[in-house]
Amino acid sequence: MTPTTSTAPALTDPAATDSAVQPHVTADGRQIGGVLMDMRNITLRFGGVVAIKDISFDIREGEIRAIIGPNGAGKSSMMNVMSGFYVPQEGEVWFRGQRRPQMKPYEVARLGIARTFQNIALFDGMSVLDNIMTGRLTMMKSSLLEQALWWGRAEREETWHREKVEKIIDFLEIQNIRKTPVGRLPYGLKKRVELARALAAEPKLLMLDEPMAGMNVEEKEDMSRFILDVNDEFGTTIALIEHDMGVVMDLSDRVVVMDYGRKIGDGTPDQIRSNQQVIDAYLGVAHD
Amino acid sequence: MLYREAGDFKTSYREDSQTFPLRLDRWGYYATLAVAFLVIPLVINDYWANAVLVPFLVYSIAALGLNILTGYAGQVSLGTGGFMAVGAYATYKLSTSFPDISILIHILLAGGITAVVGMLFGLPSLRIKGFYLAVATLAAQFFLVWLFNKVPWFYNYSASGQITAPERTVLGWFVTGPQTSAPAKYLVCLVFAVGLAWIARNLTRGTVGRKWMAIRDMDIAAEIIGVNPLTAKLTAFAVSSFFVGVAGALFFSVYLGAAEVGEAFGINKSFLILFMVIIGGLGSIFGSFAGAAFLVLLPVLLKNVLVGTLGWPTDLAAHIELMIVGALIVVFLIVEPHGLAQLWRLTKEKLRLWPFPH
Amino acid sequence: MEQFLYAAEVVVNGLMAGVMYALVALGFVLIYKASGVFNYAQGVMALFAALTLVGLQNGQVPFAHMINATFGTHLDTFGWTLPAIVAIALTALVMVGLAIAIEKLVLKHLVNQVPIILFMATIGLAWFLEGLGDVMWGADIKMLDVGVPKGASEALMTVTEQWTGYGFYIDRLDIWAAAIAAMLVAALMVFSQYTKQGRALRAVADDHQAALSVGISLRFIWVLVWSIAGFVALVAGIMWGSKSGVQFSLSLIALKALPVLMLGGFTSIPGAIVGGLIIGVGEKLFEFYVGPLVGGATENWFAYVLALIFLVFRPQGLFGEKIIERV
Amino acid sequence: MTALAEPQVDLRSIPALLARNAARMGGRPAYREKEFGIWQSWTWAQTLEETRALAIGFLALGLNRGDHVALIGRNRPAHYWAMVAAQMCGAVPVPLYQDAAAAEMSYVLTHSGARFVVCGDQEQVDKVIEAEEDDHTVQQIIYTDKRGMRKYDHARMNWLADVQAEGRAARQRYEAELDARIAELTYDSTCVMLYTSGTTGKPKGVVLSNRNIIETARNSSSFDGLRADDDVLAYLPMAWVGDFIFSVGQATWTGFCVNCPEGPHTMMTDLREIGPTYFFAPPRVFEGQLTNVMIRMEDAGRFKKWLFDHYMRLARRIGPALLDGKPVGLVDRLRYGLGNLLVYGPLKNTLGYSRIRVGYTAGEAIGPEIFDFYRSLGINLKQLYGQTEASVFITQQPDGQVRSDTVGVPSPGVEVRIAENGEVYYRGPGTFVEYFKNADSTRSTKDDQGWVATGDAGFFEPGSGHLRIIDRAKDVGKMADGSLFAPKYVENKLKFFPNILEAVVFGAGRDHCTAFINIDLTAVGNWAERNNIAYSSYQELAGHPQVYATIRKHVEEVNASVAQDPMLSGCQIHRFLILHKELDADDGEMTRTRKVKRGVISEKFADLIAAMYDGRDSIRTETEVTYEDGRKGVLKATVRIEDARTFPAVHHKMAAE
Repeated sequence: MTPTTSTAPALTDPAATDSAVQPHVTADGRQIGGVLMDMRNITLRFGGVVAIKDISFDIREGEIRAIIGPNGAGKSSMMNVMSGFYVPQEGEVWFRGQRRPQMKPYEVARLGIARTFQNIALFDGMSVLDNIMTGRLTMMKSSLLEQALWWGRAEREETWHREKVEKIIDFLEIQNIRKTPVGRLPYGLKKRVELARALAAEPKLLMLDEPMAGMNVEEKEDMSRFILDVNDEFGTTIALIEHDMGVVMDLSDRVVVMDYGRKIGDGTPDQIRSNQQVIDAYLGVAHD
Repeated sequence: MLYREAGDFKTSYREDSQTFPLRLDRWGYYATLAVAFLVIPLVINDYWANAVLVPFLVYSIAALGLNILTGYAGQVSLGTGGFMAVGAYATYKLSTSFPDISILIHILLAGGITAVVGMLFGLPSLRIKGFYLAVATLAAQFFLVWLFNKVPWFYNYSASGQITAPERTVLGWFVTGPQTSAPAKYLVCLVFAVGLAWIARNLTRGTVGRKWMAIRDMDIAAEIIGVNPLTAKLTAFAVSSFFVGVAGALFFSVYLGAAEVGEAFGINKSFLILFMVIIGGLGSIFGSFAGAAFLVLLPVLLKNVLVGTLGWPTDLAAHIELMIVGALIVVFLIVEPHGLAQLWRLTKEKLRLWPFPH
Repeated sequence: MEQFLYAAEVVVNGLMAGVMYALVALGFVLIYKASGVFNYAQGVMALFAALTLVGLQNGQVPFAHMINATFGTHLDTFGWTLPAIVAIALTALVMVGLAIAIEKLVLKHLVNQVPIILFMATIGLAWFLEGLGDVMWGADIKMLDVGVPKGASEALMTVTEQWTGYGFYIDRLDIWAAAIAAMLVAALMVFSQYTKQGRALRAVADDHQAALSVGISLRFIWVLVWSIAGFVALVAGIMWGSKSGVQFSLSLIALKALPVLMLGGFTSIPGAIVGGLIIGVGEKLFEFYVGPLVGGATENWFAYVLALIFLVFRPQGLFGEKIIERV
Repeated sequence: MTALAEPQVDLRSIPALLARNAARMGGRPAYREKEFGIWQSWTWAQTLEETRALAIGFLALGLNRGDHVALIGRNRPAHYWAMVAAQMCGAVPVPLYQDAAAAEMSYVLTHSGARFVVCGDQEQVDKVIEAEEDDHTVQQIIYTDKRGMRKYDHARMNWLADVQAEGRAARQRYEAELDARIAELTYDSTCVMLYTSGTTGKPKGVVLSNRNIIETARNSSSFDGLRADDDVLAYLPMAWVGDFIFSVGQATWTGFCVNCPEGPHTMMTDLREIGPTYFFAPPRVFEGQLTNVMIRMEDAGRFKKWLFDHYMRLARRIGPALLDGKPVGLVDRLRYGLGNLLVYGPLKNTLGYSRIRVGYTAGEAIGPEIFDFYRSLGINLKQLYGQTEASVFITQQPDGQVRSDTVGVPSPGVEVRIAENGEVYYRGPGTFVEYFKNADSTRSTKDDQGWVATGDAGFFEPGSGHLRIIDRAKDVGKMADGSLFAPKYVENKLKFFPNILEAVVFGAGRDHCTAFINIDLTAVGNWAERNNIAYSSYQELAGHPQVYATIRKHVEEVNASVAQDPMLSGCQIHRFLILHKELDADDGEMTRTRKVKRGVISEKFADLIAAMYDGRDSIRTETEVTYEDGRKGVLKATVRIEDARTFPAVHHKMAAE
């Protein structure tokens, strides 16, 4: 699987320049590029309820960006805005230097944004392999007729994408469950398959919604390793939501902290650790 | 027990993703085809053709169509009968208007026309789901039946309001009309059944198939990973209707020869085909055939027992049949919601593990 | 003026028919709310009830047809007849028995199956009951008379005559039906509002898990609603039966009730009623105005197409809860 | 094929053979590897191209004549190519054991002075870097699996695929050079150097010439009629001489296909998919599978069980006879045929043995009933006797003369003689050239007529003329009363019982024999489960009285059978104990090939041995153990010692059981 090419952000985009972090190379030699996605003054309401209140932050090429906050802080809503599933009442979403108009979720996917879901959203009726193959649907070009006769592009395409997918299967070490129906898999593996499906799309931006929710320590370690490897091997930009602070701090380059729909902190893990508001927020919620 | 998989390994993705990965299955498949094409035509007689084989093949095609829509794309339809009617009347109009063009082409065209109609009635599926959709498809059922009933143009203003298949030949053999021989009927249907089954397999194994199943299993997730629900669902309706249309065309022109829309393509036809799909197994091509076979053979069997052996009046037998079929549906749903196909899968697994239990 | 009056008459008759639809639709709604089952068999239950009622009234020998066929006997009736009220009571009991049987034999084994599977099961059930009814009581068309008055109501005719100069023709049966249906609805409302079972029923409808956790027996609820639905079916059966004879077509009113539900929303009792009325009036008017132009019999599909078009714009129906999709 | 069987003058080296295969049967599959879900395949032509590309890459990296190229990794086509590529460059491939401890590895790297190392993956690379920290002999590290290698300093590191790419790019520049070097290779230039795990002392580098490998490959291939359409599964350590002979020697000679599994954990499924026609496995693999079969059949329904037992009985009766082509009644043949349909066929299929034409086991004695089980299924399983210094083959069993208690007749071209002290000597085309940088031990092992001492004691069975190995020559000692003491012989008899994993017998210079026993945790554990006996550890299970009872029964059976053999009847076991820990290579108690190191054990457990002879019936002891993660710990235990019944020596010679 080829590393996703990091295209430079359009210079027309002011946010690219006045942002907190400039393009740089991290300690372990990863390229952090310009702004990939920029959320500007997002506000989202459900009827009267305000889920997100005027939040702005950006995500840079090649970084691991975490959005954390206690349960009900509006993290998932934010992710749904980013993936175009919810349309904010106010604010703009800039992606790769252009303002993203309101689009259907499947159009957003074609922009190169893939995601996993907090409560697993795999296709239970299909095998692991087929599930991951669905990740590449947007790239399949063969016509209905060609498919009907399984001729020409249809077959070539199938093989070509299978090769790509097998690389991912190998990468995530799920070879032995390749043909198993996902319905039969244990929770931890399902999460991994979902990650594989998202990876298969070779996304510019990979969004992970609570990738470690409900995992035991061992599974969490595996998942963290995979997330780092993905970012490292493919240079994929990753945005992830977690409410468990510990894991995130080791993983991410920069962290946004949300609470009650507001942004209460934004910066490197160290900055966040020393941020009084954040500490309060986390002490505030006993159950976390 | 019968399987010998050692040494049956795959060196390319093509081999790995073929329809019958196991050598034995492959042989079984070819053997079946050989018998179907080479042996049966020689031994078939009118009774077997009309009572068993031809209806079996035609219903298989219809079941395939509905299975694509319901089993693969997860869109329940109760309009199958109506769509079959479209196929039937389309062939009738075409073959009577353009007598010199081969009936086979007419049948295919009929399928195409049905596909268009199907897409039309599929449009609501974008807004409405589940039962709402199921019930909505009833609209198609009733409207279409009513249409073919009330608009004389469709039945060429014939007094009886019936449509009668004109006599047509293929390669000099009669395939429609009273002079058609049993082998001819059988072979025409067989060719269509096998061809369409092959197409169904190709579609369901590939891109569009995955889109359908994604929509079926979790439509929201499907949309977020880039599946356009509109095209996915409409293709499902189109393809499904095409199959059903062809089935309707054959049902009328080859099997019945003459048809009155009300009783040939009524709501019960829709249910019958739905039952075939359920008993056979949702989302399985083999299941479509199995289900069709089951529900074609059962009445024949019952008739022979109740009427033939017990000598009961046919209407009583018919009612008993209703009860039995109804009961069977319930039993099946309770015992094995995934139908005959699933049972077949399980036995196969057992055979592969033999002599070990697991 | 004339034209308008005709129309008015049509509307009134439509309303009457609508009430009937609503009656059947009620059965659906009850079961759907309480057990999430879309009971396609509702219509056949009405047919079955009507057949049983007639059978009991005329003292028919059940399964006579079959017995005769097997043993060459010539059984027909016991020779006695039952007063309507007794027959109705017995039939009601039969329907309760049926409800219990269905719960025991079918629903119990299908708990937490996906809705569509349950739906299919009820279709199977429908076929079974239809067959059973025919085998038990014979398939011939029967007259049903439990003393509900029939024929045009002169009173109304004269009254309207005096007021508008045109006598409305309205069948008294329809009026009765409307009245009874109205009462039934009221009764159901009261039942679900003020009785313990009724509240339990609503609780289940709102949230199965919660209901279970507070110790409401789901199975009891099922038997309950299916019995009620059976009773509703009986009433509907009586009405339609006395109107147009007891025959297979009676089971088709179930199909007629479906668009009503789509219109009203599967989960709303008032919805069912309003939907019923709309459909009733709508199809009568459509037939009245458009029917002649297209060869008539538009009732066969008008309801569906109406509902279909309506749904495209309001997928959850008139009174159904709004669907909010989450990820 | 016959054309290939004849020796060719110009076929003086493996590279030459490879070239010939590419020319003669370029289209045939040469290597397969299960990767990315399918069996990736390479024809001989492709193999040649890949190998040459790699070789040129090596040249580009500055590989010189006579250099050593160490190789650490699982069986992969690329690794076999690397070895041949090294030869092409006039260098010497040195495959090492993957699981070798860092100390072992650094010794070997230094001793061989390897300048190039080919590693399987990151893990191996780390190992190498650690191993050669002190003295930097290694100048190039080449890795096959790219995963996780991005962060490493690539000053002296390359991805194998890149090396090949480089090679393809540099064709113009180096092709001539490469061909020149290949041409230089003679029948006597070194083909490979293999380090013997060494039962005692430091590993020794056995130098094998092209002559050794090719002659042996040719003889053994014709002995078993191996063909180009055979399939072999390459899963045994590449450092082991057997793997080199099978997967390189015989493969390039006959041109059959070498199949590499996806990894150790998928070995069994891959075996089943490929269904090799030519198969080698050490006894413990067959043992493991048999145990596995029995365990799985435990859960089978009554009917299946009956069917299985019934037909296995039949098979044991006539299966071997059928295999050896002995006359069998028609009825029995039919019944066997039916059994084949119902049981044997499916069973072989699930094990992956459906297609086996020739199967070998060696390295340890194999239990008769295990051996017969496979034979009776119709699998042509045979035994051979060999060692690294002989390029494997010393003796082997011809078809039709197969028995569990002999190792067959001398391999073609090999002479075998028994010295008066009973030690087995051999001489033949496969006899090794020398031990690398170790003239003394070369001299001490191989005399100037080329006779090599095997270090094993044995005798030719009168009549059949088959060789029977009784024990290591140096272990064959005298007891106090001067009678013959052959511990291995007894230990093997003990180990034939599924419950017993390892056994160590003592008695040299004593007046009677005693034994340490290691129980087989799978077998005994399974038994414990079925009789719901709870246990938390090996130690606890080992100490269980019922276990002791079973083991005693086994020991006494062995005594009974030993008593049959007048020469060895003195070796009956009077007292035994079940060890409180499993003997383990990590604790230096066994070799990597699971041969017990007597010396180490007898000093490590001196207290226990003493106890067995001073009549105590239990002893408290402490043992140092090494855990998987390398930490050391101390194991405390009280070990019980029990007596076993012995039998009077029988004085008429019985046919071997």
